[in-house]
Amino acid sequence: MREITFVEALTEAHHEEMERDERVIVMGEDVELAYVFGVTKGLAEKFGRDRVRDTPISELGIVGAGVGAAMAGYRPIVEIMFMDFIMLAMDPLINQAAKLRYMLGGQLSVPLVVRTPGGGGVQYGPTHSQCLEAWFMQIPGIKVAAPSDPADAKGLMCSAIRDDNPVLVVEHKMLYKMKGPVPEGEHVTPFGQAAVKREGGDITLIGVGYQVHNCLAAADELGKEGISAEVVDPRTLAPLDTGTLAESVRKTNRCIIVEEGHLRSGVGSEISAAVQEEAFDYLDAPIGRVAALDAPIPFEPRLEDFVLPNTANVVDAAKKALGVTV
Amino acid sequence: MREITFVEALTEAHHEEMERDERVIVMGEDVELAYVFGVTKGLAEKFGRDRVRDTPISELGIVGAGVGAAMAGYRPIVEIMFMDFIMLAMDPLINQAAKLRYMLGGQLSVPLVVRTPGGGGVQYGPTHSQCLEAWFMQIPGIKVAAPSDPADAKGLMCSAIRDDNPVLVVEHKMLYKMKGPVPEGEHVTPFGQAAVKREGGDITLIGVGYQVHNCLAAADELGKEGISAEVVDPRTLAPLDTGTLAESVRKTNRCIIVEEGHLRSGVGSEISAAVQEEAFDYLDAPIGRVAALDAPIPFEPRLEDFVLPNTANVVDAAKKALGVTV
Amino acid sequence: MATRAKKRRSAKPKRLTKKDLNAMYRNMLRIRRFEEKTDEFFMAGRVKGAVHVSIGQEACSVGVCTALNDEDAILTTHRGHGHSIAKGTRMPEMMAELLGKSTGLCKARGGSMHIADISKGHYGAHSIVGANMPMATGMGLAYQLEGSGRVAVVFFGDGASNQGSFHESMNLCAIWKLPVIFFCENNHYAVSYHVERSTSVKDISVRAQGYNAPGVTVDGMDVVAVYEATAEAVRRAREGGGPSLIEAKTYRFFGHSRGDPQFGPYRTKEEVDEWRKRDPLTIAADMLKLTEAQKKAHLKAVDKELNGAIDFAEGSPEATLESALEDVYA
Amino acid sequence: MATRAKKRRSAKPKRLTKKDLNAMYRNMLRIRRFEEKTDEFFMAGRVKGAVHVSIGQEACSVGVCTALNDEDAILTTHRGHGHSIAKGTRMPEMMAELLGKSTGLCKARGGSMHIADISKGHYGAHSIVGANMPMATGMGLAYQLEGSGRVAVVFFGDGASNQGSFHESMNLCAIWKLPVIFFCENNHYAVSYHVERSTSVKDISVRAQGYNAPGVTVDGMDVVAVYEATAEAVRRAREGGGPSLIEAKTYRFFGHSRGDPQFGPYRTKEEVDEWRKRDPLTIAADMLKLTEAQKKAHLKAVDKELNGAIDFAEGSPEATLESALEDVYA
Ligand SMILES: Cc1ncc(C[n+]2csc(CCOP(=O)(O)OP(=O)(O)O)c2C)c(N)n1
Ligand SMILES: Cc1ncc(C[n+]2csc(CCOP(=O)(O)OP(=O)(O)O)c2C)c(N)n1
Ligand SMILES: [Mg+2]
Ligand SMILES: [Mg+2]
Repeated sequence: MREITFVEALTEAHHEEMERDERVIVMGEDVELAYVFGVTKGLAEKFGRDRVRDTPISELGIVGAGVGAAMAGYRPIVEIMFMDFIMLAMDPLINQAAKLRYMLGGQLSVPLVVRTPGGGGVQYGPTHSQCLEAWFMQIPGIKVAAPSDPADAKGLMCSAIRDDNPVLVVEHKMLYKMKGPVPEGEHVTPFGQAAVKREGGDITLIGVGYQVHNCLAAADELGKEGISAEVVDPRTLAPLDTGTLAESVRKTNRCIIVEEGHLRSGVGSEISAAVQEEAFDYLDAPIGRVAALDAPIPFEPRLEDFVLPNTANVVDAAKKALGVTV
Repeated sequence: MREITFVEALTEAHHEEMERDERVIVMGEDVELAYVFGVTKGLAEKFGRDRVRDTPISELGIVGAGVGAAMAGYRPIVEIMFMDFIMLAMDPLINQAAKLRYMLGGQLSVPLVVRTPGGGGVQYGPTHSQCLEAWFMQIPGIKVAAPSDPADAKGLMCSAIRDDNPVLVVEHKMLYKMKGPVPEGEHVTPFGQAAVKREGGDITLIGVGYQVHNCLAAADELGKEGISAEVVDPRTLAPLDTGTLAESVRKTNRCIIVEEGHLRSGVGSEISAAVQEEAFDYLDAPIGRVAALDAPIPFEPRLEDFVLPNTANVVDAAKKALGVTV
Repeated sequence: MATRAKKRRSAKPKRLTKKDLNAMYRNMLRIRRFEEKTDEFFMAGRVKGAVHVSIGQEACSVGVCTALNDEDAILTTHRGHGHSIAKGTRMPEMMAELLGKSTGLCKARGGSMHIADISKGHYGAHSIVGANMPMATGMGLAYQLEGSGRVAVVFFGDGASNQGSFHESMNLCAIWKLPVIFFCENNHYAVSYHVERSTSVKDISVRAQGYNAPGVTVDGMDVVAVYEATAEAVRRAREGGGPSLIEAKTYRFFGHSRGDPQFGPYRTKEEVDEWRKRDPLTIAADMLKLTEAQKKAHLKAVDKELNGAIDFAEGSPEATLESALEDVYA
Repeated sequence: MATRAKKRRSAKPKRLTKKDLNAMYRNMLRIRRFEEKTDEFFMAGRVKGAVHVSIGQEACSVGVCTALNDEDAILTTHRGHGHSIAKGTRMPEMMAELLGKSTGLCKARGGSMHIADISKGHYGAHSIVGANMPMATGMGLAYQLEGSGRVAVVFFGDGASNQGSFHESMNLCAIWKLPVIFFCENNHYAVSYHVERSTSVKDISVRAQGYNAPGVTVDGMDVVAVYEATAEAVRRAREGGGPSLIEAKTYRFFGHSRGDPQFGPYRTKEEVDEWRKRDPLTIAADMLKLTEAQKKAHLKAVDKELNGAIDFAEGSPEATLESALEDVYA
């Protein structure tokens, strides 16, 4: 299969869906030139500046306008340049987009996609490196996708655009340049289906977004010591496919969850709570969590690396769960 | 001991702390007349409209101004009329207040208190009834208090005001008129210390804020059937006293967590994950969670009651954990 | 839905006839009576939750909506009953919502603060102060893209004009020349906080200058003045001229919401009485030179409709508990 | 800290002497050289993260800060090196921060976008566009309460002027008459987006009218013009007259940040060249009629200071890993 990057996969999803449905429009800061991470490249030339438009720096206004355009029958995709800036747009996303359908008695729906790069690794520091997925998981009415490779990036983005509900797509910055196989032609990945990215029998490593790769690397390491780790990627966090996650744990009897957000009240908290409910009798060790350390993400590379989770952290947590002395 | 209401306890905390430290100031919509829930009653008359001031409807601006005033050495208390509106002020709270000390190399601190009523029960509907505590728990640099009775309301509020860090105090609307004993004179409750609100040996019920009362009522019900439930109140969610929570579970071997936020990625997710880590070998049943059902909070009283957790839900969850047929 | 396909229709505001004015009087009375009833039901504990009546401000609702077509959109606020009725929202289903019935416009989930009737171009009351302005911007964007000539009107208060969303929305509408009308009902208070203390300018309409858009202040008690200003803004919007800001000076005769008396802690009886002299219904009745008999006939017709709506609402079944979990996702 | 205890000092702006102007030239050169070095280090991979240089905009930094006292506060943006240096921020510790050393002003946590030196009244670069305006409002409130006569200046860009925080902050400062100066560096672009497309008014200073505050537009390449406008706003602020909005038309000679060329996709070489003719350093040198020798002397002194700062930074130890977990809480 051809290999393309994560960014190219996302761009392709935009092109195809915009061709498929002329109600799909794109808004965001510097999206015409796709100036920051390149996802919207070529769209303005192809579809015109009516459908692909630069916006002022007004996160609240543009997400709110996305809600309004969706209420009027369009399918807007709003880019938030860094996930951290979504804090300015929580009201339209959570108080409006996620609730309007319900609150207005089902009279309309809000097919809005907000996509945004999250996470660290590029030395952008405390206000440009956060992973806030867990916030959105708690809110009924909005879906959350966190693809970890180019194929899922394309497939989940296409699903998101076709969904009649508000969807948040979180793209980890460190994934953008990663290459991987993506099927040609229409490729739509359904929401709510976790993927086993690698099979194994001794322990389940659940990775969120970019951290899937730390899990895979850890599985390699563990394999060298004769430990067979299964790596599972939930792919969407809301809906969350606890069934597949628990099934893996019922097989391996051990589980480590790896995310890049902060530990307390993170994505891992929910997965841990849900998995122990569904697989309690099968657990041979406490479910472990690996996450960013309890500090904002500093900009200096060594410090940043130290605060963010790494492969060794995952290996250590896995060994602890297996009772192997580290 | 004298009994006063939750609101009176909060008001008293304000009076005492404003007398104690003239850098304490209060800002918010309609705080001069304490027009909505009454917490700031009498403050403007006593301390003047310089220190207690009404603000325009500008949640972002006033929380941001609170951050600035704190940077300049004051100790502002900003009231957000309903917790739901805090979505407009996430940026100053999370990107600024919680990070500034760290991000500027410890050069200053941000002794800001934001207090806000959360939760349902007053038929205000989807955008005036939310419990969003879990969001704030994930962020290093901000503390979260959720008092459940008048004594803790006063004690935690005094602690919050004296704290050199940003603190969010969440006051459940249904608690405001509740009466309870509050010691006379200075009464400061330290953060990070859970309270056992009732002792028991068969199961631990952990309640968040107002839900402590559902836990107490459930304990009464269970008691009638010979089941002895221990009720524990974390009181602050960040820092979270997992030690005391786990200690109780190590004694009772069973645990139910009750909160009013939504289940997925709620406060209960974190408590469940943390407790199973610390008390894994002592658990005789999966940790159960009781929370709002998976929908926004509707305004109509019957529907609202249905979506919010109630005592019967807690009793049922406890019985399930105990293997008692419901 | 071709992008900017159709040519924008230029709509010349129609001159009001006596018949029009009569209809406008009738609509204001419909609002007045509906809200008096709502308040009565609220006091009796039959309407729950947060209820804000707009009594005193009816000329704004009716003046604006008279200048709109059925396909035009409105977005309103926590104080939105008047706008709803003026836009044609079905009264029985609206009353059913207030009484929390299954037949309510929002299926008993949204209540007074979220009345909407999409079939009538009413895109909802929105209870987060200021949140409706970005939404209106997005609707205006959609209307511009579809080239339909439709306009979106967003109602908001003096208090709301200090939200950042006002600024961001006005700027977006101005740079993109979107067909959006910002209609500010300056009733002089945001809960207990007087506009002179909350707002740094005397006339909120002045703020339009910061966006290179027209801004006018009109007498919000005069339904014709409101109509005329709106009709002009609608014409401009349909012609691609972009947004307008209209400020109507008005007054709410009742308290802000539950428990708030008509006068008391933050305003005087004299002030209320003074404004009541300029009751928009009286002003319109005077213009029309309505006789007592004519007024009675209006009242009778309105009450008949209202009683029908109440009967419908009262006769409707309660919402089922399971319905509280529906429509979360499409 | 008595509330409004002290009488506000009325500060008459001083007239600039030749010595002052010479110092201003020197300060602009300090910024220029510091940023050239920063850019060089960035290109060499020695300075990490997001770096935005303000080369071309030095007259804004220096013109404003010359009008301030040591106790006055500034809050700046992602493009804040110039403001920092002009306000007196210690250069060695600033360079150490950029190089990620333990002696850095932010202990290697904040980097270029969060330089602060509270000891010099520099309350931080703030990387969330628009976030510094509400903070400045709060600082102004504190200064008013303590009656100290201090002022807070907040720098922001043309892009930032479209954030809701601008509106809320201007209104708050205006109703409370807070000693805050809103200084907008209109360098015509927000990343790749031209101000004429992003902003609905030609002169951003016009927006002051929406708050009943004075607004002026000045030549941002002329350090004296910037100084004079600021000095007037400072006077007004100290006297209790409230906020001012100053817009300085300026230009960044370099790209927006990493990877962005000086010209290319969104602006032409001709445009850059045109603006470079109005280099603020040249304009100031011309005013001062500096000889080549004098310029060289300035440069030599500045480079000596700069090299000292670099030596300090390079000689400083790296931050320890444990330090990454400190100062999260006070
Ligand atoms: C964001 C937000 N802040 C505060 C409130 C609480 N609140 C509801 S109505 C109101 C006053 C609104 O004043 P104005 O905009 O003048 O409208 P009016 O009530 O006078 O019609 C306030 C503060 C809210 N609903 N939303
Ligand atoms: C809230 C927010 N949105 C977007 C960004 C990304 N961003 C950083 S600088 C910038 C452009 C700012 O333009 P302007 O205010 O004119 O300042 P300039 O860069 O021209 O100095 C943008 C969009 C950000 N940092 N914060
Ligand atoms: Mg009002
Ligand atoms: Mg700019």
